[in-house]
Amino acid sequence: MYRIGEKPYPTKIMRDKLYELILRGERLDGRGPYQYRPLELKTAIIEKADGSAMVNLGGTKIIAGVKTALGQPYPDTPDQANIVVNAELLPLASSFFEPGPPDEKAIELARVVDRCIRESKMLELEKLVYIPGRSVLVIYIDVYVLDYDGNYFDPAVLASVAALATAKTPLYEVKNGEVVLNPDIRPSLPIRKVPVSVTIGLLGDKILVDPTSLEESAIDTSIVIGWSDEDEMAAIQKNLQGLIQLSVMDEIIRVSREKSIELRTKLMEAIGRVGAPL
Amino acid sequence: MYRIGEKPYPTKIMRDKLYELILRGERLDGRGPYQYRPLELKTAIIEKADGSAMVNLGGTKIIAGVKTALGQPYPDTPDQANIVVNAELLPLASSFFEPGPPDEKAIELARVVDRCIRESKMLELEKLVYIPGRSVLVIYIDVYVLDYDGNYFDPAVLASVAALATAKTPLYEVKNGEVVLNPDIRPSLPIRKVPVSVTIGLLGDKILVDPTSLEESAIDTSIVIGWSDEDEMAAIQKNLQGLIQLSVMDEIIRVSREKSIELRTKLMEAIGRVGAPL
Amino acid sequence: MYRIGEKPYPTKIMRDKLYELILRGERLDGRGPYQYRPLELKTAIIEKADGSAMVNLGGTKIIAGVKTALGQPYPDTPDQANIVVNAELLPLASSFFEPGPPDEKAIELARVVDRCIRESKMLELEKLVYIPGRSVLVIYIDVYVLDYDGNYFDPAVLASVAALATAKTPLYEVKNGEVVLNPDIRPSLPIRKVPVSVTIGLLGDKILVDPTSLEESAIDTSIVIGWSDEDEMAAIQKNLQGLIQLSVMDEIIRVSREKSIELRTKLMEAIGRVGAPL
Amino acid sequence: MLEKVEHRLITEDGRRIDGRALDEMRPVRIEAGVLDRSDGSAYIEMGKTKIYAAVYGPKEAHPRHLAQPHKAILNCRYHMAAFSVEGRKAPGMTRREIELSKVIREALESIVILEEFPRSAIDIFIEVIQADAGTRTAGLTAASLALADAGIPILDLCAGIAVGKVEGRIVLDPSEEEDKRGEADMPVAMAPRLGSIVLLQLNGRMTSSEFTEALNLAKKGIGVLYELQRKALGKKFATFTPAGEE
Amino acid sequence: MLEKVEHRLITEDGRRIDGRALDEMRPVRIEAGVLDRSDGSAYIEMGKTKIYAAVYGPKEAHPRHLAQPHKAILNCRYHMAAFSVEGRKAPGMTRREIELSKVIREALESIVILEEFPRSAIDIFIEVIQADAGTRTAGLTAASLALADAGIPILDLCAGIAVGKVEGRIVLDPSEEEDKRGEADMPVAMAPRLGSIVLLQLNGRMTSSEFTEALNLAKKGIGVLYELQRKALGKKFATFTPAGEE
Amino acid sequence: MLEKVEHRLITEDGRRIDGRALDEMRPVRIEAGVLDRSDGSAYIEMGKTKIYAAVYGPKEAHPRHLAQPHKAILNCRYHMAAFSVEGRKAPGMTRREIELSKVIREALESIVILEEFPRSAIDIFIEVIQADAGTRTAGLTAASLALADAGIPILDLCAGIAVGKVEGRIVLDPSEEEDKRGEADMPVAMAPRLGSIVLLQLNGRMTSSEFTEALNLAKKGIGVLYELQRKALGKKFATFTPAGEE
Repeated sequence: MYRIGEKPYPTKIMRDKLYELILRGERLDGRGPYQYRPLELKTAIIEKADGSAMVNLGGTKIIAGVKTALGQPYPDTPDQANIVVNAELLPLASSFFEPGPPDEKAIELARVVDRCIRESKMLELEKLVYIPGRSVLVIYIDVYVLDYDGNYFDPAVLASVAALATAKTPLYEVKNGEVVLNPDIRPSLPIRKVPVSVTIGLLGDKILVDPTSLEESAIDTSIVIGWSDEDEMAAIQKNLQGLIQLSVMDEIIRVSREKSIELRTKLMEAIGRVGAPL
Repeated sequence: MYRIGEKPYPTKIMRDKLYELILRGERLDGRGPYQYRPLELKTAIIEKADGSAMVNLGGTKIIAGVKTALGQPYPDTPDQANIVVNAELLPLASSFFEPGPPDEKAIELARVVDRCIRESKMLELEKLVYIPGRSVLVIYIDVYVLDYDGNYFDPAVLASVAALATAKTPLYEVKNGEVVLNPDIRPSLPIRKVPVSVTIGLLGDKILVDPTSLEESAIDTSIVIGWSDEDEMAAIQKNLQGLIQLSVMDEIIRVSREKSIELRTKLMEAIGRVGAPL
Repeated sequence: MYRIGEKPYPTKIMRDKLYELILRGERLDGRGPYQYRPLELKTAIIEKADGSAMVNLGGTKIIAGVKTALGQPYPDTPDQANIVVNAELLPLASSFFEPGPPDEKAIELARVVDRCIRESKMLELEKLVYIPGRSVLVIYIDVYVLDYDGNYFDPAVLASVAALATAKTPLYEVKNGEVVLNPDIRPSLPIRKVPVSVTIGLLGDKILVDPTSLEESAIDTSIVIGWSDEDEMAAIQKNLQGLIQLSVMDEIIRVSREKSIELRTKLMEAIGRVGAPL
Repeated sequence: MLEKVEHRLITEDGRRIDGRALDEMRPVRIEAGVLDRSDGSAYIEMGKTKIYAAVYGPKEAHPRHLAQPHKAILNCRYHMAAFSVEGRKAPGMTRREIELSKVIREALESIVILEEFPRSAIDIFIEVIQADAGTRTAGLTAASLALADAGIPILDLCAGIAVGKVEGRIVLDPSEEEDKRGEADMPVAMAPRLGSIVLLQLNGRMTSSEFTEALNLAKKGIGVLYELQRKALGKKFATFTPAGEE
Repeated sequence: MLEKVEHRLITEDGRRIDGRALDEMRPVRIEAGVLDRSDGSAYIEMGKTKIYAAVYGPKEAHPRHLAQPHKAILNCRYHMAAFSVEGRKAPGMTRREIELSKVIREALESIVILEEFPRSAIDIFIEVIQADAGTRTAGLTAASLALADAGIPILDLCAGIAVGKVEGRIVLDPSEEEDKRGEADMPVAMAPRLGSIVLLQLNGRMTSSEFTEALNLAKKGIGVLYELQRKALGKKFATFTPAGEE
Repeated sequence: MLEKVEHRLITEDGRRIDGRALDEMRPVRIEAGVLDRSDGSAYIEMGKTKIYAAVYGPKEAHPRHLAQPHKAILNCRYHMAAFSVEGRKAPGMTRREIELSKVIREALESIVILEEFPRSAIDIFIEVIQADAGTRTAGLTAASLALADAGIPILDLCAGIAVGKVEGRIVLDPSEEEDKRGEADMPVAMAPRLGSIVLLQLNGRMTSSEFTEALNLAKKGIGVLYELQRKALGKKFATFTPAGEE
């Protein structure tokens, strides 16, 4: 049930090798334990989308696109716009991914991205309501993994947030009780926060930020932490089997906070919001 | 096509053993040929459902829940409430059941339960119409087999009927052409009949009521008979491959009628309707 | 991905045999290279359909039925009736066909039939609009392959076109802004063209019209050409793997045009429209 | 909503809407060997109900883990064409079609000598191209004939027909309108030589005595169909015309 | 649309709507060995949350290509009954159920000694018959007990509970209303003897210090559940009643 | 409903809306080796159409019963991103995507020397991230390059382009608007060195002589693309800029 494309068996030898390195503060690709791979971020690459972004994090390449449409709100949030996140691990991206409807990993990815955006209150969803309970903006975020070398969570969040933050969406207005399109303006979405996520691998009590695909196959477990801003987490997801020693949790939180600040700074630069008030 | 989870091959040896016993009026678990296993029935176990019941028949455990909602009637019955029956053979219940959408056995079970309820005219469906052709009550009956030791038909009907007979449903009223909820009262459903079904296994011309899982694997075939009341059948379903000798049919009908009266009495007691007019 | 029921490997020996024959202008079943198998066409065989036709082309038997209903037009064609074509390669028809939802071959067949009808402008779809953008006729064409001995494209188009051309559909009228059924008349559909398709197999630079199942397994490739009338093509579909030498294209077009005239004449006779203006 | 004044289904002199007597079945045509690609096939018409059946096999069971070491498995698909009914049936198998596939398969499993073909599969496809009441029993009748046409060893042919209860009377081979507006519909199929029932369902209310009457009436109809099947096997087709129409 | 005046979730003297203290969990009942057909099973009630769990295996992995040469694979399905929630959940697995199946499976993979059963599969089924907050952690708690009941070698039992942030306060085992209206919900599961976390999720906002407080509170609750699991294994069931209700 | 006054698609001096001559294709960029995980890959831009293609294999065919004893099987999936089109394409394969996957696969099967890899499978994935006309032919062009980039033996590269009939004129590489409002759209792909067509479809009306003209025009465009493919293989990317834009 729901375990298509399982990760290969974490070999004991590779685990030992990695652990030995990490004890010396080293990694296979020359990075330090707390160091991210090179990050590239480009926005507005899909003219037909309202917003889009392509992120390369080392050898992992992810594209996200934002489209909007008019729709009905969910019954329990009549006064909020809807967010719909879909993620696909394209078979293009890795021999471990198979064609077909999203498997449990793709669904988890979509739901973690969704949580980072929704729980951080990134968007002022209440501003995108035209007729409460009846007509709101529906924001579709579609995330595709095009090339996969480990850690799809962080670049998926980066690409989604960048696509949202740079989107130009249709403007709807209420006229005589009807919702009509104003074709003259395409405003930005109302942004409140800029969430980012930080993925941390664990080898015993050792931390290893932004694991590669090879590292993922050997680490004990991993955890993704989404940060709304410098001080507040918005989402956590332990993923992969394996134990996290309680004694390491403080360090995990500390490191993830630090790295989230670093990522957010890069993201703000890339979307041209350096120092700009949100 | 549609034969997921097939029953194991009925071994010849087990069949001979059972037949030998039944000739002496005996069965493996000490019951007589026409004897049901112990029956337990508990209602109102799911507070979030309008009605619910758990039935244990020997080692077979089934839960049924009733939910209602407003909906449109079917085009060919504009003046009747809708019944929707769904049944699932949970993989929890037996190593012969597999996860996934209902297979042919689960669909058959749902449709037999549906027929027992619908064809017996158990519910006064015409009283649950708010605006003919446009707005009626939709009654969902969901049946789950939690533990399976043979004969899911009879306990599924018992649980469904008990859940319906003890349900407290929202009251809708028509005000100025609109259907509105009256939050003050939760009435019972209008009940006309109390159908029960009786499952009979056959070994040649020998009858064997309420077969266990082990017996099911060895009998020649089986038949389910639903009774609306003491005198009228509402549904029949021969199920499992195998022949029924024409000469045994009268006895099958006679026995099933007798057992149906016994089951109905137990059911009425359990739902607190002993002697009460329906 | 989408390759259920793949055709068996084209054996080299059979290919050589066929090629040798075709060089002499011969085929296994005694036909000439440009000769169709015997064609039978019967209409109005399904009383519950608005139109229907059964076509036997040699050993290939196909039934098509037409049903109509009121519906909404597609957003990009608010002033046209809808056509919906569905085709199924029934497992009844060949051991190469499997039960289940339409596979890529059935979908291709449906889409080629659709294109022949739609792109030839066979039907005056703009005459079947009741309220532009809101209410139009929806025409369902369902095609079933019942027995399969090669070339399902041409008899599927013949059966579909015959079913449409002989259909008697409900008459809807607009009264006070409402679309209502006029139960007194069942008019024919407004027909403009009578498209037919011609399937051509290729062995190197040799042409072989209307291939059988056995021939299909040995030819290099094949092509289907739909003709709106004597002078205009409406659809082409190269299908099956393999190369078409550019130098043969002129001959393919010439032969297909000639055969299309022949097929159309037979079709017109069968549907009783000989010489009648459309 | 219009007031519906529904006509009676049975006249005072015991005739049905379509003129049949209570114990009279519709015209039948049965034909064997109608589809070339299959190993065996049959076509049946009962009134406007029109059905093809085809048999493939015995052949290797696939996927392998479904194979049984000591017998063949039998697969059966009962399917209706989209245009076979009033309105349009959506493509894909409905829950009704899945249930009927099961009961028809179980009926046929009762007559096929599966032990003759260990590790094999026999596929049976029933295609309803027009549905006008009695399709499961007519489909089973055709499938049984297709099995015989395929030369697969069977204990007996089986044939089926529905009986109904309409305005308090038991009738043979109910029409679609009788089925819809009647009190009960009971499809029955038997292997006559074996004196056995292979398929039995009831939708609707009947007393024990009505059931007995209905079963006897079904037996009568099945006898007629059984003879037609046997004739069709020899000369490839056979027809039944109700007395009144001869 | 009516103006909704929402009541406070926590009173001034630090009590919750249902009368519990902030660090108090709901009444619990845990039972092992409740389903006969399975190799191991358990039932849990936490407030109105009611869940069955069953374990089948170790058995041959199927389909074969999923088998691992050096260890068992573990399958897990977390599923909710249609009637388990407000409204009616449509049949079929939702995206939420698929995600929770994954995180629960990964949690259990952390404690089962999979290497003991090469080429095998262990199936775990969790059936939520009523959902009233905390179902994933309660389901995991029951599943862990079912594994032990099945005699499958595990490093430790694991138990889980949610902690929440409600009106700025960290609370144990949030109710459904607290979950919906609160600021954060954090399901946590631990293998206490191993001093390790096996499941951790957060939905909602928390600072680092709130997180630490929440994790400690979860640890306390998990300790109670762990003891109940151990008792249930011996005498087949165990209950916890909050102090105020004793 | 507003009266739509639609502008002409071709001006009196034979220019198209986007300024191109009738026989002029849009700017093209082709790049090989763009995705690291795959065995071969390519990226193509034709106007705003943007497509990735990747090849995995040859590798063991899976599931096994699909394997062919004497050759490799080739799988192909043509898929569009949800945001690639106007509006939003629902996730999942549409009937159109399934058909195009088939015709593209059949085109590629014509050039790959499948007999070199018995019992193997080669997977080709085409991902349209923006669709602005001509996606099937551009996708095929990229896929063919990806196969070469993967070092898989092919008889020839193949390249494809659409030709259209617009306001009575035959045009090369129609834009989306020309495709929608024109009379015909004809995707063509060839293996130039083999002098052969590998893909050919027509949607819309054309006479024999128009067809011949269209085919010749396609051949011209394909020649340009073929050269770009060959260059890209060497230096990893190549571009074409229409004369007017240089």
